[in-house]
Amino acid sequence: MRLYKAEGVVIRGRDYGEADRIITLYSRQHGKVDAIAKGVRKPKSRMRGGVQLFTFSSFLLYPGRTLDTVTQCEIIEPFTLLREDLTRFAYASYLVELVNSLVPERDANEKLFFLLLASLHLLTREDPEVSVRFFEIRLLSLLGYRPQLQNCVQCGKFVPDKSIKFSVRLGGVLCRDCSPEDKSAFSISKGALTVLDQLTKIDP
Amino acid sequence: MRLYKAEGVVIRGRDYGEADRIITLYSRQHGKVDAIAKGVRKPKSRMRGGVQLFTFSSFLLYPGRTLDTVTQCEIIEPFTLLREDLTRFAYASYLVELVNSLVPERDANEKLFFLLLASLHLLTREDPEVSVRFFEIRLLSLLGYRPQLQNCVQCGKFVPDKSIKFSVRLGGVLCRDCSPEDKSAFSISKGALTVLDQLTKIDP
Amino acid sequence: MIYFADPLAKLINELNKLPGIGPKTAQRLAFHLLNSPKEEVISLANALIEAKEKISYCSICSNLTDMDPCWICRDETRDQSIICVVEEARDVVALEKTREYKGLYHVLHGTISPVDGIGPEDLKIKELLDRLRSGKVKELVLATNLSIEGEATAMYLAKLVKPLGIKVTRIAYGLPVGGDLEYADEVTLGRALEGRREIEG
Amino acid sequence: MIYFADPLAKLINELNKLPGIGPKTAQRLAFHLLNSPKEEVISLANALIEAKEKISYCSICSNLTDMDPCWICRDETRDQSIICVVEEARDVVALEKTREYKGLYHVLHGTISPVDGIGPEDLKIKELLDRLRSGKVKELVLATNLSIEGEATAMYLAKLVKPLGIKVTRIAYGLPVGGDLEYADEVTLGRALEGRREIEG
Amino acid sequence: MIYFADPLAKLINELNKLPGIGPKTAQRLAFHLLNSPKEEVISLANALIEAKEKISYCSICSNLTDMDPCWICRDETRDQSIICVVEEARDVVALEKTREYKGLYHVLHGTISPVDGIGPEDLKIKELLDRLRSGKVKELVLATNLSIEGEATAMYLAKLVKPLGIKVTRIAYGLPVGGDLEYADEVTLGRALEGRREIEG
Amino acid sequence: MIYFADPLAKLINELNKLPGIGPKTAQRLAFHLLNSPKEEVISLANALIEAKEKISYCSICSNLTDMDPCWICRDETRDQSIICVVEEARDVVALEKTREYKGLYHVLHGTISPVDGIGPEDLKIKELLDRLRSGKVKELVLATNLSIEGEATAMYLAKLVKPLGIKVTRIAYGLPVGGDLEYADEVTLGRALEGRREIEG
Ligand SMILES: [Zn+2]
Ligand SMILES: [Zn+2]
Ligand SMILES: [Zn+2]
Ligand SMILES: [Zn+2]
Ligand SMILES: [Zn+2]
Ligand SMILES: [Zn+2]
Repeated sequence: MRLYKAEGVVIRGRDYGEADRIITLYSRQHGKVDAIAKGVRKPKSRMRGGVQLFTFSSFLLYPGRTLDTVTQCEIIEPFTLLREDLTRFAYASYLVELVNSLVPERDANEKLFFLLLASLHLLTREDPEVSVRFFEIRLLSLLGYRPQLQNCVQCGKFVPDKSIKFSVRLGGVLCRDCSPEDKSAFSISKGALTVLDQLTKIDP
Repeated sequence: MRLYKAEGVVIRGRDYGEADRIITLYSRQHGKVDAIAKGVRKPKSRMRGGVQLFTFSSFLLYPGRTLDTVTQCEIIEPFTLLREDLTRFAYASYLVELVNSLVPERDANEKLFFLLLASLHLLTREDPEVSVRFFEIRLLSLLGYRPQLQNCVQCGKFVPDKSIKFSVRLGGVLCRDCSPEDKSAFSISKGALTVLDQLTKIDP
Repeated sequence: MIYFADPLAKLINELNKLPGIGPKTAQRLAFHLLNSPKEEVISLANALIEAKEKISYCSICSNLTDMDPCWICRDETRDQSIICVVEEARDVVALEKTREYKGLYHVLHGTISPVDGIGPEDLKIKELLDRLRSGKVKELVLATNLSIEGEATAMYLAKLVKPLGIKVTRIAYGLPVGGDLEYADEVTLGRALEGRREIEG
Repeated sequence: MIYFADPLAKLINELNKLPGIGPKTAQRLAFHLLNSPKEEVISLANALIEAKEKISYCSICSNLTDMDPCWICRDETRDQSIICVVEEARDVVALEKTREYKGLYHVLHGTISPVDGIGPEDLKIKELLDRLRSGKVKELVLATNLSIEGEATAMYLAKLVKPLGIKVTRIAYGLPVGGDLEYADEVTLGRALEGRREIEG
Repeated sequence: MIYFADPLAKLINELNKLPGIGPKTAQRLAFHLLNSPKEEVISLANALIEAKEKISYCSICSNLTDMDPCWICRDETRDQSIICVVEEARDVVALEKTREYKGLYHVLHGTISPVDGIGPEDLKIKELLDRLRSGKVKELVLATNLSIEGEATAMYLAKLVKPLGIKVTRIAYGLPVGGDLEYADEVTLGRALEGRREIEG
Repeated sequence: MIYFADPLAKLINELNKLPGIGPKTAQRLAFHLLNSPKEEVISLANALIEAKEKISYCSICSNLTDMDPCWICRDETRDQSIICVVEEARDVVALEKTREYKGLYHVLHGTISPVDGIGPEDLKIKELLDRLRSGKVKELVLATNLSIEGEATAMYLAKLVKPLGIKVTRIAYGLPVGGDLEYADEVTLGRALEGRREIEG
């Protein structure tokens, strides 16, 4: 029953109850953590700014049975530009979605944490697509992950351009017929797939 | 928006929401304060013991628009015997009800506060009825209060033994016909009235 | 309420009457329901009416039930010699979930509270005494909450029942599972110390 | 749920589906309703069904209404040259309560959110563009929430609408009434500083 | 406090005097410190004394500083024509963190508050007026809190300074980053609407 | 931290190391201390150093004390035949506040925790066994927390001590003062029922 500290990036957020927000942070010390930030949708909440999506903040948390509670938080880096540019917003969404999909709970990985931070920084300065590719190649090698990117991981059929789903859990692409095998599979473009394919073949 | 401290006796408590409790404390520094103590009906709540009725505790409160929030509390004196003896429980209920009825919000009165404390102490040691009479006489003179105790304060009619209501707001007893004049008037016995009458005539 | 269509204003008002549901929550729930499929809303409305129509108090124990006597009072495999007294019907659920208690229950639907003007005559106490006079009951377990009102109620019942020669017990005070001494209030800790039990074998 | 009578278990389950209502609260609400007068329960059930039957989306602005067009779209005293875009119907209520806005509204029922798989085609954007092509509208106020999704949605709309020659505005970032600088996050404070306004006479 | 060794009781008492630190937290912190390495405790004690000895008020702006004038007043790259007035030194930190403001500051160390018996003469207002008479300042930004007292202080200053021909501005009211319209109070929302700004290309 | 003068930044950093004190609170406390009279800050700093210098572990019971043996171990009016084992020194305070326990104590300074790499040899267990071999002790009260680690530690100690012929007891599980049955977890409630006690006279 002790408060603990964590520095992390908010990678997911969902409104809950009366002015509360359930967030997922990817932290340096504890990996992926789900927490509730109470009353933060109210204008006078002291914690509001620090729990915004993509914000890198310092948190003080109280452990709970299902969800931890954010008792204090302070912005370390707000990555403001990600709020002001639609393209960067979209790519940042993709980055955090990848982290959220590929990483299990409470599994700290300091290299991945710093990679996410570095990529978000890059995203606010460099060409967005280059930043994302940088993240992808590093991420995949960090996780020792070699996904199957051309044929359906379920039935083996070659997957054409449209209606491609990528299943993190099954480790590759799913064709249209097999996509019900993983409800959490997300859509991905052939272009992104091509780049992913090339990235996983490059040694870091 | 600052936390503040208060030492007070819990004079009222009501269950609210999910495991929360709304309490009224009569405090030394701030008088009567309504506050919410969250999750205190759960066994592992750290604040549970300190928010029990009749408990004298030290509180750390956060001001709110309608209700303040108890953020920390610690028992100073639990007055345990008041939980273990029905007669003392009944008399203690009467004492705090009197305070709650006669005192406006946020109106600090250190003499009254110490009188309540002294009377609760007395109640755990001395004859219960004597303690309550002691409290009544002191209370009334502290508040500069001279209630009308024999005739209905509304219509002037003499009030017989049964169905007597005492109206703090109107300053005296109400007969059965007039009792709808004050919904918050409480029942009181002729015996208690007789003693009250004698008490208000005695100079402190 | 000129900001809401009439049916919406009415729904918000009804929801706001529920305990622990403030105006903001009532509003959010109302909007949520309006954005939900019609079948779900009808399902909730029907559940409300059906529960109210089919459920009443058990004539023996006052538990909430859709058949009388309730399924607990009917269960002949239960220990008929022990009755556990609780404040509310939901406390029966809490005790049943422990899967440890095999006796019968009696629900009071409240506690003695002078401050709130609730006396013994407002509770299901007469009904309890009638049950106890049957002669079958050997033990009465007082499982009212450990609030001061629950305590007063337990003490009042103990005084009433002791003369009947029935063993009267009270659920144990103590530290909860997972509890820290540091955060226990002194009264609880004192009782936990007083009620300490020898470790066998 | 062998601990509850069937109708009660069903009611608890239905209540538990509501947002922000966990199992404990669902249970407490259910027990509360069973201890309430029958008329009150029926009143709530009827309010639910009536609201669902009588309320739908305004064909013009998508606001929730029991008449079509809604009372705002019908109100000819309102400024027809300005439309305020919000995320949800409840935001219309919030803005109406300020009693300062006299224009029209358009409700999107959501925000663009790649993470949740919500794109522009899932919102009432086509309908908004149709309204804007009427030629009467001079200003579009973007009043989506100041969350990152609300921002993205506002920016998307601005890009779409600017080419139509309509003035596009965004509600002001700033410190809330009663707000302390100390507790404002740096982004909000930066915007409050940037948007500072001269004090007249 | 007969439960603690004297030095421990004294430490708990000192910690309990700190704002927002109640008896429980004071106790937990004290025990934590006693179980910490001696060097860490000495380090904290030294930091306390050193900060108090080395830090005082800047003779120009009243900010807390360990050199006089403070590092902001010394910084010649800053815009000398604009002064931002705040209530407390920590507000300077909040504004500096935005990395957007490049002017100078003036700290009042409080607000005008009749209820608490604080008048203009108790604040660093005379010092501010002296600075303004230098002739270099073109704009005074009033960044006191948006509380009643902060507003009163801002208005008082505006009245005093306007006659000097200096532009007086006030930080913007509005919705904060992440704020929902639904939860904004009416005044804040009204101000956000009133202060809406056009979105450029 | 370029926003604060060095001594202030250092103080904030030191405060931030304290458990339960986040960056915001550390900042607020630091500013509060800088606005406090010098004597108060010196008083706190001295209390810190003095407590650390004067307080150490009792050579008999390991309690935190400024004299050795501690005031409890010296107190000959205490019952020498009973020892209460706790995890931390602050637990001694909690038990003393009940004013019900009149025996002696032994502080372990931790619990057996394989996950954290803490074994029996890391705790003050050898010292406890030495005390028990004196022959005077008749009862050992195990008052470690009711957490998994506290339970494991209690059971380990029971196994070790039972062979010495000393009565070993465990503080009672049960519902705490003010606790509601409804919110008690099943295990706690089951234990409260199991440990129910007869009400006398
Ligand atoms: Zn396939
Ligand atoms: Zn009358
Ligand atoms: Zn029954
Ligand atoms: Zn409409
Ligand atoms: Zn300066
Ligand atoms: Zn000792």
